[in-house]
Amino acid sequence: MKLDSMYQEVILDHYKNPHGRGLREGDAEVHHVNPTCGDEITLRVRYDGDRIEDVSYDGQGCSISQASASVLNELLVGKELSEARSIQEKFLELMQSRGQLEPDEHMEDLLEDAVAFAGVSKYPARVKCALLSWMAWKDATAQALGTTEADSAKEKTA
Amino acid sequence: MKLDSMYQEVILDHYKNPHGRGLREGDAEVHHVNPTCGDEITLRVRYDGDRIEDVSYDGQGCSISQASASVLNELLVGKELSEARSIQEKFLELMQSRGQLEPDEHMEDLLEDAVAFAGVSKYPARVKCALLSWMAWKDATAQALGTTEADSAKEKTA
Amino acid sequence: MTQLPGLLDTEAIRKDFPVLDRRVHDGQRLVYLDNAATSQKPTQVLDALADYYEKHNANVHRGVHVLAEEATALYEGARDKVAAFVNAPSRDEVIFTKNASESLNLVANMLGWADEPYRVERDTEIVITEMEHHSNIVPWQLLSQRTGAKLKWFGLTDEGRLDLAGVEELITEQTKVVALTLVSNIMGTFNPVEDIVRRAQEVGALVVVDASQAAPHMVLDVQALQADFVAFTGHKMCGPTGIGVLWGRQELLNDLPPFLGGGEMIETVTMHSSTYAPAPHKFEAGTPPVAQAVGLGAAVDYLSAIGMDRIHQHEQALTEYAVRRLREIPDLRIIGPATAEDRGATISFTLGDIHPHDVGQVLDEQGIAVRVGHHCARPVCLRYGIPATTRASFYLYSTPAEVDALADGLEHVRNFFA
Amino acid sequence: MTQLPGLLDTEAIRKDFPVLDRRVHDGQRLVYLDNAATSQKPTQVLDALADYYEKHNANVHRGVHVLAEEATALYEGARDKVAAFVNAPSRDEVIFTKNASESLNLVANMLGWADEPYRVERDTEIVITEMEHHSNIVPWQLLSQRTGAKLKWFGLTDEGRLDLAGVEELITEQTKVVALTLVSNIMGTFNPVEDIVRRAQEVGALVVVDASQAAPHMVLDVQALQADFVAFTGHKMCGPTGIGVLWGRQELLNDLPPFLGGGEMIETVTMHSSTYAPAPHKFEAGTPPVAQAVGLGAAVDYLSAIGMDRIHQHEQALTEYAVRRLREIPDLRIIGPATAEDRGATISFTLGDIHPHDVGQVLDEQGIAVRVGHHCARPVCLRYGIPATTRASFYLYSTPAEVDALADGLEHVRNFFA
Ligand SMILES: Cc1ncc(COP(=O)(O)O)c(C=O)c1O
Ligand SMILES: Cc1ncc(COP(=O)(O)O)c(C=O)c1O
Repeated sequence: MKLDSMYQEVILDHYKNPHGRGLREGDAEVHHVNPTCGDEITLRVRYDGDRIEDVSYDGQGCSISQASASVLNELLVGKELSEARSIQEKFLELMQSRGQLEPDEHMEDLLEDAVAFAGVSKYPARVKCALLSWMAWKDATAQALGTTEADSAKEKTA
Repeated sequence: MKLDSMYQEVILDHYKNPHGRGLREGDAEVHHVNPTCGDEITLRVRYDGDRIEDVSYDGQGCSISQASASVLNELLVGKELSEARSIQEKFLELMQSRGQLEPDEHMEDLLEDAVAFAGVSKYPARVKCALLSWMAWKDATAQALGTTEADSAKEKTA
Repeated sequence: MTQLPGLLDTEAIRKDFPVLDRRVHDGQRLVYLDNAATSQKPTQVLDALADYYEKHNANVHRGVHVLAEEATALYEGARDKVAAFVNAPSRDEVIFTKNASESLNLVANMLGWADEPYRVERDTEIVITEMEHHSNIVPWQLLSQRTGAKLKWFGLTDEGRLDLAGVEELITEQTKVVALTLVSNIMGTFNPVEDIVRRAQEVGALVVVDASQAAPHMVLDVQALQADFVAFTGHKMCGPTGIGVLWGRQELLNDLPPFLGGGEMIETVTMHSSTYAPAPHKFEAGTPPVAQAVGLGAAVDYLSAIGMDRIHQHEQALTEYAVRRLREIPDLRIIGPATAEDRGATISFTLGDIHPHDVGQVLDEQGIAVRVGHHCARPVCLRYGIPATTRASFYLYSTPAEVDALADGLEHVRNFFA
Repeated sequence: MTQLPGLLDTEAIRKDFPVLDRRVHDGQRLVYLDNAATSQKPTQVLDALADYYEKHNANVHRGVHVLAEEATALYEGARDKVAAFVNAPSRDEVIFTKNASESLNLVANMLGWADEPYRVERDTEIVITEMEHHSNIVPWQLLSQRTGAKLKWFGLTDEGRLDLAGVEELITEQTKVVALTLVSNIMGTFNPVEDIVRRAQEVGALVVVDASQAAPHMVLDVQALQADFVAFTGHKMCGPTGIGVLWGRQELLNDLPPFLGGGEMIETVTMHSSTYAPAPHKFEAGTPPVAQAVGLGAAVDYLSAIGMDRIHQHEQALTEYAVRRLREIPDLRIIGPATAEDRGATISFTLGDIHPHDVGQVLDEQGIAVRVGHHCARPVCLRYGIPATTRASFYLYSTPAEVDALADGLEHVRNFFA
């Protein structure tokens, strides 16, 4: 079944047993909405200098958006900002590939569980679900670190 | 040529040599516009009791609207209001007949030169031209005699 | 095959709708249950569009040439058809817009710019309901923000019906306008508008009825409704996209100011000022959606030939069957009336804690097209404490077999996420 | 047959337009010279419409099923095509409306409800021109009546061109917005907008360009124009009725308030308040004209495949020839530029004292479709002291033989009323 390419075992696992869910203390908080389906996320980041101390979140949404937030938490917490940025950009690239991109070894190393989302990129309506938490993280990071990426990040999600 | 049924000799004559054109003293004045083509008419009526003393008019428009005003002047001046009303109603009926109505003797007696407009009724876009002065007369009469037909008359023209 | 009394001859009807032959996802037969979002179009409507463009296309009004006369006759003929379809006292009360949303915004704007006694302004009130489509909420929010008027609303009962208990307190002497839907687009609820109309008339408030989900499915009689304005949209009733309708009472249309300005809606223009044409033209600025009106006329002919009462009957039978089948499914919760009574063929539900987005996705894989999300009625989701719903909605070409496909599909969804 | 350099292969092109085979009045071949009112539609566009309805029709956005995804991709794909067609920096700057009139009203309303520095209000000024289409006059009259802003305008020279002499006095520090047409729909005049844009930029006024008569006929580059908003309409450029475009600069679209409220244009809605989606969706309330956008996309493809510069060349050659032939006719007076220079293929004229309505009628009898009247530009008629004009307007499928038919037809008109 074609659907299995989207609902990978890994994704369903993250959906059922999310990592790091719940709101904890943070340097900045954002609330993002996907008006297409009503998915919502509230996300906080805490930085120690350039190191990501925590990404905590709460929200409601479909398996894809929930699993994606869980993967994000697993992947980014503990990373340096620059590396997190590379991961986020690579994930964005994968999601916008419309199923045309075959993850190579380098990508798999970088994205770990997140490569499981490759199949989602074939479903345009679901790409935004997968990106919701990532865009929220980008926005929250911009706010926490006082840069001005906030606007551009917000637009892309909506 | 089919067009000759609209541009009857009688109509072209009235167009070239209009009767009673020009504004003279009156009891009421109205200004009507046909937004479809921009034809305009200013028309005044003067009553002596129920007798139409004068219908004077000025305006600009196509042969049909101009000839129609001329015919109206010729037909209605000197008539009693009730008779003028019958004429107006009969003319309206003829113009709304979409070319389906074959003027009979009675109609010819009543409408005189105005029966020449029978051919115009086949051209929906021109019916309003032919009716412009008649609707203006109806409106002006209502004003002069203080009745309240004004609104309904105005709407029909537009 | 399941036989239910009151069903239409869907085998014949389905032949009129080319898209229903579509196969999706490697050969799955399309089961189109997203009719509350938009309906499919019969060949009769598509032919009317093609015929218009291939033989008669011209700009309407103000033309003396053959095509212009034909196009005008077709466009105005469509107005006659729509007027007859809703039993309007006069054809001049039928305004063509681009969709129901524009129709509703048109009313809101007219009332904001109107003179007394219609003017909505500070210290006046607007009343809507909690089950409105966003298109009947946001225009009134904008109006209230821009005028200072107060926005109030009817709440909902746990059963998915309007809570009319406080009608006297909600609709008061301050109320200028009451806007509500005849049929909920998310729950399918039929609303009893008579009580509300009566109370509105008592206090002299205007009543705006959103009939977007009614016009496609049942007899709509604007005179019987006794409302002041009725809005609906072409694409949900077998017509093209890009066409909506606003019916309004003639005196109101005469008295109220225009909304959009431009060609076609004027009587005479100078640089200093303009006067406006009488309704309906006063409210139709610019080149109208000519082909789309013609298409809507053909849709109205199509529906009328079948009979709106028979369509309603068909949907009633189908709804009854669907409600029965759906209630057999474990963990399925219907949002809105839980029986087939006083409701239309639009059924929203949740399925355990499987997110509707996931439900819709797995159904889609089986060729079953439903809608998931807020259905432009987010306050209803908030009211019932749910993130979203899955919505199946039926129409004159829907069959019991499609209900079965849905029920089976939902079992598959449950297994998939078990 | 007359051969002119620069003409397109009209024999091939005409095969794409079914209506051009129409016979009218007992066998007269249709000579369609009413293109400024609306253009005819090629098979390619009609096929795109049919294909959309027969295979992909669904409501756009917010859907997970196949048809919804396909319809959304087609609709948003049309936006990409239009964005490329006008060289928009971003696809998100392209808003679909129902026609150019709505586009222009949208801008006028946004500016009326805007915050500083855009807000049009008492003591601010709006500048238009005397050669605007009513759709670019009445919205500004309404705005000025409703806000107290002052409406001013550029006058016209005897040659049918904008009188730019007083530009410094007309456009001042009080000016919030300057709205003008790129090409006159009644006289065909091309307007030099650069000077006006420069002056507007000096004083910080926004510039709204009505490109309704430009987009169909020449390369339209919104970046080169340097305007803030550009409006045009689908039905004049081989597209369906019921679709218009507003292009606007992204920052402005972000900052300005919405116009129509409803589904699709929101981010999140509660009964108490709502937030709005980013542009373009913020300005597209309700179900958009989906099929019509798809049709416009196909029209843009069609025009682009031929080439806008070649279409422009074709029309230039034809205009030159038409102006020459018309000037041979006694008593014929061209209203507007009397040569083919800096003008489009739209030619208005009077013929002695024969009323245009009569001219048009007698031409129609010969199968020649022209428009007569004010052409929604009554101030131009007032300016030149004429009751109305007869207007012949050409397009990519027009031929020198049709120019000849017009010239011969006009001779016949003269004889008829002699
Ligand atoms: C210059 C100009 N502006 C605006 C319009 C209005 O376009 P629409 O009628 O499609 O709204 C037209 C055509 O009617 C036009 O020629
Ligand atoms: C009840 C209701 N009102 C209004 C609308 C808006 O209609 P449209 O999107 O065609 O403007 C819809 C459908 O979307 C609806 O279901």
